[in-house]
Amino acid sequence: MRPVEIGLDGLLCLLLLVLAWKALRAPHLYQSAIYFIALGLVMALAWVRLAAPDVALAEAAIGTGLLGVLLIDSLRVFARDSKTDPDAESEEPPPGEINVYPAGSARPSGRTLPMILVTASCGLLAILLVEAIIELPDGGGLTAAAQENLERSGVDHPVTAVLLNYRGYDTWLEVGVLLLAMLGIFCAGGRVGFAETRQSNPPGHLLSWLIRALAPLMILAAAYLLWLGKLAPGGAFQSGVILGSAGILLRLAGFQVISRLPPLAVKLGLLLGFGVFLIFGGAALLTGRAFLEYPEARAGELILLVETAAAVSIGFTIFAFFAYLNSRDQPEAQENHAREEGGNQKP
Amino acid sequence: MIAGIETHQIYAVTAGLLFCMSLGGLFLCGHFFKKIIATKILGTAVFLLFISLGKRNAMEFADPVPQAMVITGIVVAVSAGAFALALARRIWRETGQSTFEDKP
Amino acid sequence: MTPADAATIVFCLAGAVFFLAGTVGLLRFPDIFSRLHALTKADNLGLGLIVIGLVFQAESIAGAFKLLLIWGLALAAGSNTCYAIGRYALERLPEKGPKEVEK
Amino acid sequence: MCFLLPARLRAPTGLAVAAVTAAAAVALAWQVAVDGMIRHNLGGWDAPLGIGLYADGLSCVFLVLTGVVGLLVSVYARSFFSLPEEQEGATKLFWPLWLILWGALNGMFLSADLFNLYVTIEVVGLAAVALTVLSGRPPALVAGLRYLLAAIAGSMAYLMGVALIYGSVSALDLQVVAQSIEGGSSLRVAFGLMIAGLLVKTAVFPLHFWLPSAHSSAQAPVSAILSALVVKASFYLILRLWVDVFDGSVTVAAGQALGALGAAAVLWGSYQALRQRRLKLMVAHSTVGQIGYMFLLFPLITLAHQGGADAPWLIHAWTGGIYQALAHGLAKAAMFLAVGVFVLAVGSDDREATVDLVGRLPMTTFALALAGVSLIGLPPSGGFVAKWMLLKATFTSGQWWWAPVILIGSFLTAGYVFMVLRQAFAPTKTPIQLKPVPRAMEVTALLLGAAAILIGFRAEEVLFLLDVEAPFQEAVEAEEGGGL
Amino acid sequence: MDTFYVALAIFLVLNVAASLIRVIRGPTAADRLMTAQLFGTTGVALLLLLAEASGQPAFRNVALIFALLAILIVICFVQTTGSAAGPGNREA
Repeated sequence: MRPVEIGLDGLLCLLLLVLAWKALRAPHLYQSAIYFIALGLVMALAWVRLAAPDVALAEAAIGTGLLGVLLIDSLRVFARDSKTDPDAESEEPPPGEINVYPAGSARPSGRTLPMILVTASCGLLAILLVEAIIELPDGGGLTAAAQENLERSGVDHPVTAVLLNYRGYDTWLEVGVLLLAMLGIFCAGGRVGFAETRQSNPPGHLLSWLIRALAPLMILAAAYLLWLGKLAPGGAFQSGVILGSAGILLRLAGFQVISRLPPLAVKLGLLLGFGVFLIFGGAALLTGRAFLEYPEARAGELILLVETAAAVSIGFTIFAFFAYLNSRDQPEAQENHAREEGGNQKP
Repeated sequence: MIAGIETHQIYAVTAGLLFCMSLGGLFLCGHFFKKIIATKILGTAVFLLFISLGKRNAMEFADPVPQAMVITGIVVAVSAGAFALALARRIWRETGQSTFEDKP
Repeated sequence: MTPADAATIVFCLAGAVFFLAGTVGLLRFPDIFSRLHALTKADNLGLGLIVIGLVFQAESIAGAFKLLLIWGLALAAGSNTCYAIGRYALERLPEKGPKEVEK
Repeated sequence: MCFLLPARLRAPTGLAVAAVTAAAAVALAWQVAVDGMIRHNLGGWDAPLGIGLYADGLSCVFLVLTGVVGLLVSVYARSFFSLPEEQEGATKLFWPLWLILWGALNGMFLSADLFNLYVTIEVVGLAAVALTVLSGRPPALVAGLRYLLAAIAGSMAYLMGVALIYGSVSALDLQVVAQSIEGGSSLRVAFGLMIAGLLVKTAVFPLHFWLPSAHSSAQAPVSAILSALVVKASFYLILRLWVDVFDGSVTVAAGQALGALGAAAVLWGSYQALRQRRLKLMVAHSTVGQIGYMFLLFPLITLAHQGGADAPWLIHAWTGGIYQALAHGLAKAAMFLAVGVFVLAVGSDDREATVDLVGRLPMTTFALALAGVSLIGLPPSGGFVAKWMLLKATFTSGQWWWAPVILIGSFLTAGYVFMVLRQAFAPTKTPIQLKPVPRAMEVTALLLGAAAILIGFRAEEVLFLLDVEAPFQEAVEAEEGGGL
Repeated sequence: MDTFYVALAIFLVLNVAASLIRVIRGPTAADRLMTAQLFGTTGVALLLLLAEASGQPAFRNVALIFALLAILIVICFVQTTGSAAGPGNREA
């Protein structure tokens, strides 16, 4: 390998480590979030360097489309609810950096011992782990096996073949995990169903024009990636995330999409991917094949169908994550908090 | 000597370091938000190792099996992260508590 | 080296220069508005030049179109960011007008 | 076959699905007992590319345990969640979450693929946390977040180990991996990471920090599920990895280390349980202690392995540990359910408040007593069989140093169980007003308690099922040849 | 030609690393967001360069997604600061 490439890889890895370190040690949550988003970007570059385009696509979509937005949205909650007045001349500390338990810097004094212990054991683990990694043999992997069976899988792109055919069971469970997380978020929020957004300032002209132009473009891109998944990097998950991001965009722009939908439609949207998998799996069992086994001749079409359902469902769920968290809080909870907080939150 | 290093080796070692760093961060960071970020980095480290091991095939694309597993893993990690954020936000709203230590 | 390659190199290098200028500006300029100014340069021109450079290497019309589309999207997002940041800075830091110098 | 991941359903449907699931588990176990090990390749792809499901004796024992406990807890939960007191929060999500959890547990017991196991333990973890925070009360929320972060860290450590294994043998199927493992430091680290991650999820001392708060702040049926089933799932996985995958590479030292953790857990958990004033916290700490017993199995089977595959104590240790898992699962579910009835009736969780209940809630008190007997390990309960076998194995293998731990743990357990019972029997001059409790809740608690005792009598059937594809065939045959 | 792309990529990564200093120094949230914006743009450029260097046009889609979705974070930020901006803008 050429030295210049080693230089690039080394630099990227160094940047990864530095960003991770800063994200964990930054004095303010807001900085942490920005470092983390930057980390996602560098990770996408790393995936490109490692020739893993599918993962790069997923990372790019999820990192910017969902995770970054969720984190920043959460920051708003953490920052707003602390009693520091955001309107006060806010250079020090700036808005968005209020609150904030300065984790990592000022620590209660009694915790030095555990800190040393943790640091030491992590160091030890690092040595063991790196040694183990270096010792791993070269070569190996299942590339050849995946390629060999590609003809029988109904698609031309090996990653899609693994996701939807060879290891379709995992993907089915993965769609299930999304559904489960949605249920969990319902539990955490204490209510089932979606409220209106608490959208505050209507976007400016430029922005709203842009949103109108971008949302269809995103849906187009989602469809493109979905179709692409059959022969090249792309596929249900990436497409679903972009679809979800389009929803998030509309929501941010103040369109009340999900809270106006009838609950049944919401449930159907959440269940669609999971259900279609189940139906196919069951049908395969009934026709004497193994669970989730596709008939070889029609595998391509069936996979596309399942993928579409999965993408729609993934997009819907991801959108629902955000919509639920972004919706208006119950007023009584806030009052409660305000009352309690008078005594002890002020730093 | 330097020319003998392969891309995947660099990233694999980085993954190991990243893993340990975020594990330490998970224990040492106080604020829920940072703990959640630490779990995300933890996941990233694991995925990085998977893919860099998949790159040993020295082909045009990395091994598809780890790629597929990592995509599944990313979905699972994101779901768990969103759930954790939702919990942390609810706790903060209800009690004003943002770390495990302080008892309001 | 083909002429296309030469053009690529020239444009990409020019783009890199703008990125450098943007970074230096971001680091060295004293107040938020001039930093914003530097940033927009890097954003629009740096990426634009690199995209133009790469268009010479595109294998098809569609590929070139995609590159330009990426640039267009980045432009749209970038201009909005700068607009938002500017508005935010004006609203939030009113007594520190565009001219005022921090520190 | 049971692919039992049911959808969003309300109580009656949920109950019906629960019954079907339990029946399917029993049917599968029967089939395995008659026909031997079953393997099913999902999607029609064989290992190493595809994912396999397979059922042997070990997985069936756990499947049936989950089925029995799950069905009874479902009946209990149906009454519990129709109570007006328990309507707050998102309780109507109990059924979908619980059924998903159950399905994931089954999926985990059947899965034969390392990565698929990761996905299932993640589903189990997320569903368990969601159930914990179901009530939406702040203590439960905090406990839930702690649990969730611990669970994520644990499963990530596990996944890191999987990555290392994939890196060295390019396979994920348990059997394929087991055949191609050769040892070496990367495998040792992988093994260590996987076991450590799972230990967090099993809440073995000193990684139990999340368990007491989570298990005690959840609602009664949820606590029962968490304590009886969810921690067993990761125990099962450790066992599976230990005997099936890393069979050749485990060392005596590793076994002793796990045993030491288990011993510490027995002492610490039982001692803490003795000190708690709140009933649910007591039962939760008792879980920490009882889990410790299960881990005593590891040093015993490991040494046995070194000393030859037909060591006579091997089968005792093996069945003893698994019996402990079964007996604890049943007894602890009974205990949490019974305590749930107490709390509901008295309206308080304080140990001192639950006085004079024996005459008025006789069934529940009896259930608690039965569960306690099994936890202590008095004959003829299931707990007795487990502890007796473990004791026998410690002496025959010469590792006598575990024996005092087992005995002291039993004494401590007896201490807290009797303390509760004494209160329940204690007469008071001014009897407190009890709230009415649905009959079904009392009956299910009693049935579980009775089951914990009864498996003490039905040891042969369980052992027979366990023998299917058991890892220690030679020892089993030697034992059968020699007579019990 | 590949070497040229990789070298240029190194240069841009160095740029990104240098601009990190601005995130550390701040001082306002807007400064940090500005840096994030520069990160994003440089990232897109880097992705395009690396896609060219590896000869895999498929990677261009990654850049496309980045460019497409970057706007979300911006809008979210505007909302974040907006919701605290003053009584006039408070949630209705």
